[in-house]
Amino acid sequence: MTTTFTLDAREIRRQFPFFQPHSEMRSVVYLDNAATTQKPYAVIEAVSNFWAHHNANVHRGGHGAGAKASELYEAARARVAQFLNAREPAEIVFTRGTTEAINLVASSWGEAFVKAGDEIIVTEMEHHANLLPWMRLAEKQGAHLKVWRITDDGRLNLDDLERLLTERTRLVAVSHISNVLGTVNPVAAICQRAHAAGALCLVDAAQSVAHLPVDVRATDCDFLAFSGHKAYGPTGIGVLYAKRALLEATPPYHVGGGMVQIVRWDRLVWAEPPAKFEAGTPPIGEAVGLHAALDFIDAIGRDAIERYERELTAYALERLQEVPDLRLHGPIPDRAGIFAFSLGEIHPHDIATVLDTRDVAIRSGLHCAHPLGERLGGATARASLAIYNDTQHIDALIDALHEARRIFGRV
Amino acid sequence: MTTTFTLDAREIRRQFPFFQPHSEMRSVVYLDNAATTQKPYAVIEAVSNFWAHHNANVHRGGHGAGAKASELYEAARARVAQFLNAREPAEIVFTRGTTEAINLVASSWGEAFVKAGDEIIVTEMEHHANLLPWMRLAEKQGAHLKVWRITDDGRLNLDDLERLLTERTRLVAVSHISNVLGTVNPVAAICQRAHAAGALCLVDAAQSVAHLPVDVRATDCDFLAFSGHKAYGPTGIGVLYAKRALLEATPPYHVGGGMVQIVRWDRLVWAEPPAKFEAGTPPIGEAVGLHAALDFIDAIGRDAIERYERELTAYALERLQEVPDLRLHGPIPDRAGIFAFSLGEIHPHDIATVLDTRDVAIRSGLHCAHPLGERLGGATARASLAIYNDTQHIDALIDALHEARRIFGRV
Amino acid sequence: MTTLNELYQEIILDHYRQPRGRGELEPPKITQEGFNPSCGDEVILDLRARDGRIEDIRFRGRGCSISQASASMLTEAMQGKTLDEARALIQQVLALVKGEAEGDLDTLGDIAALAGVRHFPVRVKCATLAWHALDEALEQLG
Amino acid sequence: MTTLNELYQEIILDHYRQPRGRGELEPPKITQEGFNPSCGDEVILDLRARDGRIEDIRFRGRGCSISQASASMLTEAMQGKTLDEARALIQQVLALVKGEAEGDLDTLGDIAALAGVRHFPVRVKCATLAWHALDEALEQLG
Ligand SMILES: Cc1ncc(COP(=O)(O)O)c(C=O)c1O
Ligand SMILES: Cc1ncc(COP(=O)(O)O)c(C=O)c1O
Repeated sequence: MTTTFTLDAREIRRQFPFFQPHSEMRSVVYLDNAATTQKPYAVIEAVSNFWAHHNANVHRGGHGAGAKASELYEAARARVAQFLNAREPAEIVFTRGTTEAINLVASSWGEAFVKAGDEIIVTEMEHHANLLPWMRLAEKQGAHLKVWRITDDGRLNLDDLERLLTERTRLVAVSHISNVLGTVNPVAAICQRAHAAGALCLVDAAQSVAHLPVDVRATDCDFLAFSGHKAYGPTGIGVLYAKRALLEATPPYHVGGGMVQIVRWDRLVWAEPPAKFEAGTPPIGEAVGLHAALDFIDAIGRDAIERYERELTAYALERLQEVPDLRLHGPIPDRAGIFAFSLGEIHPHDIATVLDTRDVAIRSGLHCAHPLGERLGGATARASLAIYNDTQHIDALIDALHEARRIFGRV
Repeated sequence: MTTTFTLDAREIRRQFPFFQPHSEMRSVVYLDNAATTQKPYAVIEAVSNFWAHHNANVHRGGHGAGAKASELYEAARARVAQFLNAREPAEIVFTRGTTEAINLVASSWGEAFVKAGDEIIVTEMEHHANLLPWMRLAEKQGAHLKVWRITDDGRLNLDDLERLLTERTRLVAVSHISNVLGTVNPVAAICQRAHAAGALCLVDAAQSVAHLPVDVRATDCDFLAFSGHKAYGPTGIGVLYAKRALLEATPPYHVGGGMVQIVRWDRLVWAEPPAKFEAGTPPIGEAVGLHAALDFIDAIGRDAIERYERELTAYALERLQEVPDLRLHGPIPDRAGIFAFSLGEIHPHDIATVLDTRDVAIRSGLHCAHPLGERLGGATARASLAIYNDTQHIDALIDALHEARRIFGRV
Repeated sequence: MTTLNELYQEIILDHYRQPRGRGELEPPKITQEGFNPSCGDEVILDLRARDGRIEDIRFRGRGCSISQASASMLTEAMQGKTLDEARALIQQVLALVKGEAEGDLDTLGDIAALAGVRHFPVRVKCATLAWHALDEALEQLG
Repeated sequence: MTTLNELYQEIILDHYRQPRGRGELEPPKITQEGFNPSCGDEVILDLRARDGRIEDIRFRGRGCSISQASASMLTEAMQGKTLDEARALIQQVLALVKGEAEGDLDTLGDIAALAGVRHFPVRVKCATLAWHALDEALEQLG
């Protein structure tokens, strides 16, 4: 097979300690990037450097070290705003991750603006993070949760959305890229339909920000969430983007220090967004790490990343189709580098274990998307790509899958 | 003045990059430890090392790297349980910090168990983190917030508590150490009175865990919260301790992946605690860092830390009293190493700035405790100690205070 | 023997392919479900006890080779055991798969093959699923 | 001049000790509060405008030397200014304290002393408190 690749992943791997000769992990073919990505030196060092030289708490002035820490923290916010093409840094709220960001919206915006009889639309392919908050909200408020079903090849059909939208629809919650099927959803078109019906749209970008350009203004989404750790950054930090007016209208989530202007026993005045949503000491070191991660991504270029991962995805699709009895879920060929599959009657857990003994790290199970799992007939094995993977990794995966078939041949 | 000290802080400082000759901060006399502490090498390296060599997501099996990350994450939980003398690791929930931990209790436990007409008692010295969640809960549920006033020397009087407690009291929320007054509250006695009245007790240990032994069983508190970053650990992680039965009875807080067993469109079954309260990817690297921070603390020994900081506090009290027009808030002499004060008519902000130009880092303002600030007559300057401080630091503080008096002499 | 062969011993694959004790019991019975949410493994035990003995025991479910083979071995081993013997065996198996086994493995018969799991921390939950379920079922018996 | 002396210039301390324009106005007036929650600094402006000019302006409040001196200078400088002149001056002062000042400082009079704040990022909020409050008050005037 002759494919030409527009990027040399070996160059990229040099930037990661995980892949270095002295690493305990050097031999691991890491194909579990949808769960979390590895971290480049630049991110690890930015965080260490912050702890060693600039550590202080933010915002509660008094000394130069605190001013420096605040500056770094706000610079990270400005960087995220620029990365997403938000209108201003005040549209960026730091959270622990995608899950907390969506919980914030469902609790604070949802309980204020979703009433009994209103409707919320979620897709059948959502991760629990973009599902459970809406299920709970619907139950609490007496609203209706409507499920936008997927097609048999794992896509969303916009005509189906038209049929679901009514004047009672308040929000459409949809993932940009499915963490199981690899489907890339047409989020701009979805936002446009939602808006036409008078509803808002929340985009779960956990699986997309590190893999293709995400532009909140072009998409015109109302809310967007992602996690640092799936975008080459540390755990403990994520982002909620929301349009300024929505943040102003939404009541606070956590309450405590830093998000309030006046506290009297009989009177509370909240701070302006984004501070209003950031009670307590924020993830400062983590914000610095996320800043470095976004710099890492943009140094390669998101167009270049998208292009290379598309090439590698094409290669992987071709090679996966060589494996007898392999059933791949999700659309073909137009999709992101996330491959959930089953292999004959071999249980995904057994596949993952065989692969693990051959140092190929994939994941098996329901991938925190149980309703989708039911639709697909249960657990699946999942391999997922990042910018440091290459054809060798795919080849190792394919070899290991053949090995699994040999061991379980008679099953 | 001749005081003997039982510990050599220079030895401790060697363990911190912040204090090294090559550090940009080496000349800073860091006395803002109540806001956040500096981080020892051991913590910074544990976190870097995790990112470089063991990074993977937890709990959602499939490969060896994931198993190792899960093991480290759960080992951190077990370490916290041991540190607090909890009965079992399942009583430890990881949060982003104290603020989130208390919000969790107020929202999830509070909305389930506090009804209209019930009462919650908070003290007048609470940080917003242990105040606003209860104010909001009381308003939401139609419950009464009762304020346990402080005495003029900044203490809590147990007889006053007796007068406030009724059979409608559901919870007493109290800080172990005040972040302004330095008062060390008798939390075991408070829990005992609360229990006698049929109420629960939540202890905000943000200012105590790094400074004296904290034992949840001896205290018999029902909930306890603290933050990693005030205990030599990273930001982005904190702890909620709660008695097992309470965690079982309390509904989940954030909802999403990892905290649920079964998700069908018509049926949800939550996971057992602590997983039930840890939706989404947890702060994994941060948990590893917190583990190292607790090891750092216990390597010195919490009794030794308490003793040394008491000695240094005595020295500081004596020297502060030498400064003309200095008015110190809080109890004397029996208190922790947190000193909020005013200096004649010089505004605390101006004090902090003068000190900052002499590289003495303190904080000024209301310290996220506005009601207490009102009681004290407005903003104060605050210096706060940690284990790496010594008499030289106190001396530098005193010299700088004299300088502030010179500059503002005629005010 | 590579660790992989040690995990997937012929005897395990045999129990997986031809499970013993698969099925349901008629009431009276105790039913206990074991569930692993991250991978969807499921084992449902049906159990009838009389005079302090396990009179009959069956399993249903779906899942990986380890969880299903382990359940199969369990039903085979537990037939006719006293409740005390059953409890002791559960403890022995839990120790075995965690690599903490002591004493004589020979008495375990087929079950000894589960020892291969000890090299695979992520699979311990699979191997113990049925045994934990039985443990809970026995608690209902008091 | 050390940076500290530059911050606490005699002229600043003088405005702090003997504030000009302290007080309240009788209605009709516009009142605007400026508040810095972290330190408790507070400035309340009372403003009367007529025919596109600031006819009178006073301040109350409490806070640090910088916030109070800055408010004092503001009231002095704003008396009789047209609304457009006022807006322009606000922008000039905001730039000054952030160290982005351009052009001729001499026209600023006492206010030029606020330039010392540019070395103290944590104090910029203090210096700008009154000016931001006036900016909001002017918005009410349209
Ligand atoms: C007594 C007390 N409680 C709670 C907090 C809040 O902690 P965090 O900001 O880490 O959530 C603090 C620190 O600011 C504190 O001093
Ligand atoms: C599509 C999607 N949404 C949300 C999440 C949750 O992200 P986190 O666990 O970082 O909160 C994930 C990752 O697990 C995901 O893949």
